[in-house]
Amino acid sequence: MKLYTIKLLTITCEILAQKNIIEILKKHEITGYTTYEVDGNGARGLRGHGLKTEKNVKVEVIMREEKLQDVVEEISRTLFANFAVVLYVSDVGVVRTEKF
Amino acid sequence: MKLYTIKLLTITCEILAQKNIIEILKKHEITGYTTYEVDGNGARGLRGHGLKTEKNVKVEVIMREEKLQDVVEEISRTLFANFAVVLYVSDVGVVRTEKF
Amino acid sequence: MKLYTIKLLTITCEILAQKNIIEILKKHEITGYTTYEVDGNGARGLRGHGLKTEKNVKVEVIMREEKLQDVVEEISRTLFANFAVVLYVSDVGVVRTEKF
Amino acid sequence: MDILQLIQSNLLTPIILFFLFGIIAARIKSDLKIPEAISEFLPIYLLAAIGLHGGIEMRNTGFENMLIPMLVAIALSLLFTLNHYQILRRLGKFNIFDSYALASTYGAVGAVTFSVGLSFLKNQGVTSEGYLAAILAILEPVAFIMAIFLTNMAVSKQIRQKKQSFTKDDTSDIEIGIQETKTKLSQVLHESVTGKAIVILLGSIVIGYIIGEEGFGSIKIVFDEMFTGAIVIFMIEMGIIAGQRLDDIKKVGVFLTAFAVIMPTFNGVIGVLVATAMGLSLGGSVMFGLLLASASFIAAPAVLRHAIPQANPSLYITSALGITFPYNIIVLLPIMFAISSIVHNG
Amino acid sequence: MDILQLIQSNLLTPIILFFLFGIIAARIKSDLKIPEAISEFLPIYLLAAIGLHGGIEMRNTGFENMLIPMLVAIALSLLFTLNHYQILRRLGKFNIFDSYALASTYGAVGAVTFSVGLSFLKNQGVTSEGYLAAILAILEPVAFIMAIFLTNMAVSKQIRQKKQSFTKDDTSDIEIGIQETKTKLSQVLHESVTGKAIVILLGSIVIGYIIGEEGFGSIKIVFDEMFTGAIVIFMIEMGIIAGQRLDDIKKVGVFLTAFAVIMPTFNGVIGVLVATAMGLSLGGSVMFGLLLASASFIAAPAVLRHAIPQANPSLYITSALGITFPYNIIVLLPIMFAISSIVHNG
Amino acid sequence: MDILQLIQSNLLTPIILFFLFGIIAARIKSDLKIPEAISEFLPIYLLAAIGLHGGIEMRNTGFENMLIPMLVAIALSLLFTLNHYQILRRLGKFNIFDSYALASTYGAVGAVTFSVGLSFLKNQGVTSEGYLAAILAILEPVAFIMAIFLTNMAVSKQIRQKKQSFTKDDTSDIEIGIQETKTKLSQVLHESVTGKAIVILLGSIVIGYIIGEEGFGSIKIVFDEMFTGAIVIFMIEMGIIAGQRLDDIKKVGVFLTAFAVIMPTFNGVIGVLVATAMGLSLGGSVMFGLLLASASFIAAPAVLRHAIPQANPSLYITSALGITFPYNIIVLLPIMFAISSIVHNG
Ligand SMILES: Nc1ncnc2c1ncn2[C@@H]1O[C@H](COP(=O)(O)O)[C@@H](O)[C@H]1O
Ligand SMILES: Nc1ncnc2c1ncn2[C@@H]1O[C@H](COP(=O)(O)O)[C@@H](O)[C@H]1O
Ligand SMILES: Nc1ncnc2c1ncn2[C@@H]1O[C@H](COP(=O)(O)O)[C@@H](O)[C@H]1O
Ligand code: NA
Ligand code: NA
Ligand code: NA
Repeated sequence: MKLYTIKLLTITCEILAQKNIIEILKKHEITGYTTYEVDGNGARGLRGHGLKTEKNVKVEVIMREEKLQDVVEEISRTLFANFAVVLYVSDVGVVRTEKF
Repeated sequence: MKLYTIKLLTITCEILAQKNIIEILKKHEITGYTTYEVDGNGARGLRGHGLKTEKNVKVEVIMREEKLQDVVEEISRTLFANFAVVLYVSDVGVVRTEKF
Repeated sequence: MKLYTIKLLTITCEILAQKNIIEILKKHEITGYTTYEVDGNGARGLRGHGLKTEKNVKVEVIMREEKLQDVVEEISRTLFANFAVVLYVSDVGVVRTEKF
Repeated sequence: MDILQLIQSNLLTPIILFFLFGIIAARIKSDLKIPEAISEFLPIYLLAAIGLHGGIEMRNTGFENMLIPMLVAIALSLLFTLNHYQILRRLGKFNIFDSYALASTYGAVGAVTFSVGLSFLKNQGVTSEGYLAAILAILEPVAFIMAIFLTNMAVSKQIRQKKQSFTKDDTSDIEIGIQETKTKLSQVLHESVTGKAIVILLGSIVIGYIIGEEGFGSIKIVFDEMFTGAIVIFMIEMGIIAGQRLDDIKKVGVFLTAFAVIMPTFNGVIGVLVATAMGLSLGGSVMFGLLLASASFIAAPAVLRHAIPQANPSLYITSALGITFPYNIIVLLPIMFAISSIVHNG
Repeated sequence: MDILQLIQSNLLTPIILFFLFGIIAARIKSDLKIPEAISEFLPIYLLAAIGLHGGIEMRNTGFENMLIPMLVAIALSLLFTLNHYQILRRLGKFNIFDSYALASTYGAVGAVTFSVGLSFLKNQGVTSEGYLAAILAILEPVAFIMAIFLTNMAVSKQIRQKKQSFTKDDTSDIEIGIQETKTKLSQVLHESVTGKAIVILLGSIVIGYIIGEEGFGSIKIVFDEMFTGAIVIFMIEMGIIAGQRLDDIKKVGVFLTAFAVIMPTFNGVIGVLVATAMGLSLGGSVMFGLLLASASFIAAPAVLRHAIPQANPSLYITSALGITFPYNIIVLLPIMFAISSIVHNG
Repeated sequence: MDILQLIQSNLLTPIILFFLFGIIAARIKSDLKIPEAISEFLPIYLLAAIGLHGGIEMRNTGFENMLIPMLVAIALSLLFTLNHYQILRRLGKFNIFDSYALASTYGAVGAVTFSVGLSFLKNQGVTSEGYLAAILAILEPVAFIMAIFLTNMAVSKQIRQKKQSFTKDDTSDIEIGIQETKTKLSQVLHESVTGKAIVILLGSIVIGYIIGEEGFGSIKIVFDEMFTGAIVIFMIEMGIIAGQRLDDIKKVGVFLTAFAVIMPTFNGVIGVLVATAMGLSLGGSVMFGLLLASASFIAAPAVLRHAIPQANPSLYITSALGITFPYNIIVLLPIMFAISSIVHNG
């Protein structure tokens, strides 16, 4: 069972920025992603306590390298200034590349 | 503190397939894993809304390369057709290889 | 958009050890991390059922390689014996290294 | 007895109105939702309340007369499931897996529908036999078990036919296949019977029977007086989920949409008449009809996804939750009540 | 009419005491917290209860007399929002984004504050006009929409000015920028109006109106009698969150702290007087004043974070939740009650 | 006074029956479970209700007579903890860490057990002294603090002995070790005292005392009338957790199993007699005995896991929750009630 290398983009951000992220993905015709709520600490302080709007969310996207650059660039440009966001990219192996 | 390279298998699937995944792991004598509920979007549409049975779950397994092939093969063969599943493999470094 | 390689340390442990982990991070002047509750199975048996104190938590820390050794060493030394802990390290690419 | 008026008076209850409200909230894409922990807890609470109430009633009235209605309910449920299968497979041209899955979804019962029925009767000032809660518990797995058994039979047969045509030495493989199928059946059986709905329902019936009216006193406020309010909250979430599914109804097709309305009507009316013939009360006959009319949408996916993984879950969830459930509680329930009133007073 | 005595009698209610308790629990760094699912559910429940109650009252008393108070409330809310903006921008030297965000946070209304107000009146044995719940729902988005509209106007103006100074061929880019801004406005509008608070509140008002006192009977225990107990539980969590924010008050600065106390007092007292002049009852005038005095801290971040992302959320959340909310329910509410009592009996 | 009959009448209450039901549900591997948010919220609610009730009672009856029972309770708790340690270390051959952890688990108190006791008395139509809720709060940390202090003493001694035998220049290391131990003690102290159970309990007592019977009126339905129903729901989850632990009892061993039954009986009976001697009422003596008999299973892991991380948590959780808790509420509670009845009427 051969594994094909592909990119995994992981974005941790404040929950209210989730919508913006999903929209950016949609704009780049990416419809596969996984999300879950997390707590965290960072430059914008402790998150995950108090109001629901102060939670964080993680968005994980398995995607081809081609689109990665543009997506990362757009997230950086539109969200880094005003929202609590951290993103990172890693290499993963998948069975069915046609899915992504 | 030396780190030893080992494989991390991550499976994102509909929550009702979790049982099947765990059984496959057990069959291959793998008893260590971590699970958590997630939401998601993919070929089978938006998941995580509505009934509990429509949630997704992520299963993460740190394991030796030897078993990886068989586990991935069995999951692909038995679950890919009927269930919403996405899986990927990555390299991680651990301290205690004897645990896995 | 250039990506810089950096380390991602992931710790899965019993929820009552989270405090100890965060303290170790703080001691090494690391204030950025992400946490979320997970279930799991391992040498110390099934976790995540029953009392809240029997849940697991995952702590993820993006950090520079320099500090990694010391943090991993301290966690191993102080927690491996008495707590249910699994940790692993992976390589990820980030846009803003100055954040970590 | 004016059915339209009854439908209207049924429509204007908090339960139905909050259900419709939930649908609207979903349609206008509001972010309103009942937190998962609450909407997971409410069915457990509702079933506990139903069970306790049923158990107490059974203690008051005895359950001597329960045996026949229960056997009849089981027989009808099996019969209807087979009937559904034939209709879906022959007329609907569904594949064998979808046919069995849908057949049993409609042969099984819906606990939420049952709750709404009890509230409806309460509102009309009518009582029903307590043992119907026990029949609810026992009917839950019946249709599933038969459907799964028949699916497995069909699959085994296919495998055996292949075996005869090939007569290669992969016999052992096939044996294992059949073996696996059998293991699965017993597993599914265990899962169905230990499913939370049945367990909490049967447990509460037994506890209700033991404690009786007197022991119930200290928990009556939680398990009786708050019942309708709790359903109302649950109905908001049910409405939201149903509303989100409305788009999928197109995918379900005209045939299944018609099936999801006509079949419950047929099953329900027969249920009311048979129950009346067996001597059940006006309210009991309505609830008996409702048991047979209702489709399962909480238990169904949990059981069928493992038992018949080849079936498309969005077919049975969408039709049961998106079409049959609203139809049953808004339209069919008052119709059955009218019929039961006529045959009981006639 | 002794205000201090009233403040004291208001302080010693379970609602205020549990709120203070929550603050203390947070300050001593206790791990006490109300699980998220519960604290997410409680506002939905409270709004449903308020809405049902309001709808039933409106059915009883008619809503002919509602139009004028509602228009006056909208006008005051808009006026106050503009006034806040001027004060914050001119005197407070806040940037344009923070000024609009804060202005609308204080121009909008707080549903939790409203709940506490209703309980306060109940405790004093005073009633209020049912249609105030409807005004609550309608006021929710008004201030936001105006602030967002004005912010967008300001941003467009800036962009257009840049365009004139450059007159490069990046015109299309700017057009797209303005286009985007407009889309965003309609999006934010949709989001505000379909926000869960408004949806559940309006839905419950309509349902309350339809079912009336009679239909309410079966759910009265859950949606009426449990109301104060539910607020008490919610107040623990509100206290904890407010307590966690106390440290941030320093960051908020002296100006905003003063603003967060003086502005609501001003708005609230005017509200009471205007309402009295329009003929509202003693209790109704208090609630009208409270609507105008209250600041939004649940809806505000959800709306403003998308609409004015440049604004610093910790400014508007901290001041609304950490300063204005406690001040309103502990100090201002009894003051407004005293004023309303005087002007109604004088 | 027939103990067996009392046990039986205690067994057939909803609380005990739903607890047994939960055990059965876990044993047959049902997927039934109360959502986490609910089962986290219920203890907070129960403690708030207990505290409010206790505070109101204290206001009615004064707490002059509270001092002696409280001091006696503390003294007995410390004495019992030391006694447990000797038994576990000497007879049970447990290591020093497990011995102290277990000793304090059984020296501490169980809030859930206390809740069940209050419901049991209510059922028997018997009242108890309100200040017992305050003793519950104060006893919570006492046994832990002593056990942690003694464990640290023991560890320091070991380190010092090593130091004397080596007399190398790693003295500073050892100093740091002792320093660390001391910091830890004050940390654990803070954690215990700000633990959610104590905080909500003490807070509610104070609030109950302030608001009195009159202020309680508006929240009585939630914090009093729903109390038993809420315990019933919580008992389902407690039963499930206890049931899941039954397998672990084998690992716990015969000695600890016997300890988990005999020790509470001994402590509890002494408690009843001492309380009677101090002049507490029939019901108050039962509750006093129950305080001493009960073992902590919610607070214990949270505190001990940090304070004595070397101890094996499955020992103290399993014995306290899987053995002692069921034994206490099913068997010992009625026994103590019978004894208290005899000594109070004799
Ligand atoms: N070094 C880090 N490692 C892992 N997660 C981080 C790190 N820094 C920040 N985060 C996550 O990203 C969120 C936003 O970060 P920030 O914008 O720095 O406040 C935080 O709340 C954390 O959940
Ligand atoms: N490209 C992707 N990146 C991350 N997660 C994905 C991706 N595609 C699918 N998933 C996850 O896998 C689940 C099942 O995928 P699917 O079978 O495509 O519906 C989805 O609900 C997502 O949670
Ligand atoms: N092989 C593994 N892969 C992924 N997670 C694991 C693995 N082994 C253990 N874990 C996680 O680490 C926790 C503690 O492990 P243990 O100390 O082995 O009980 C478990 O409850 C799991 O959540
Ligand atoms: Na049916
Ligand atoms: Na306002
Ligand atoms: Na004790």
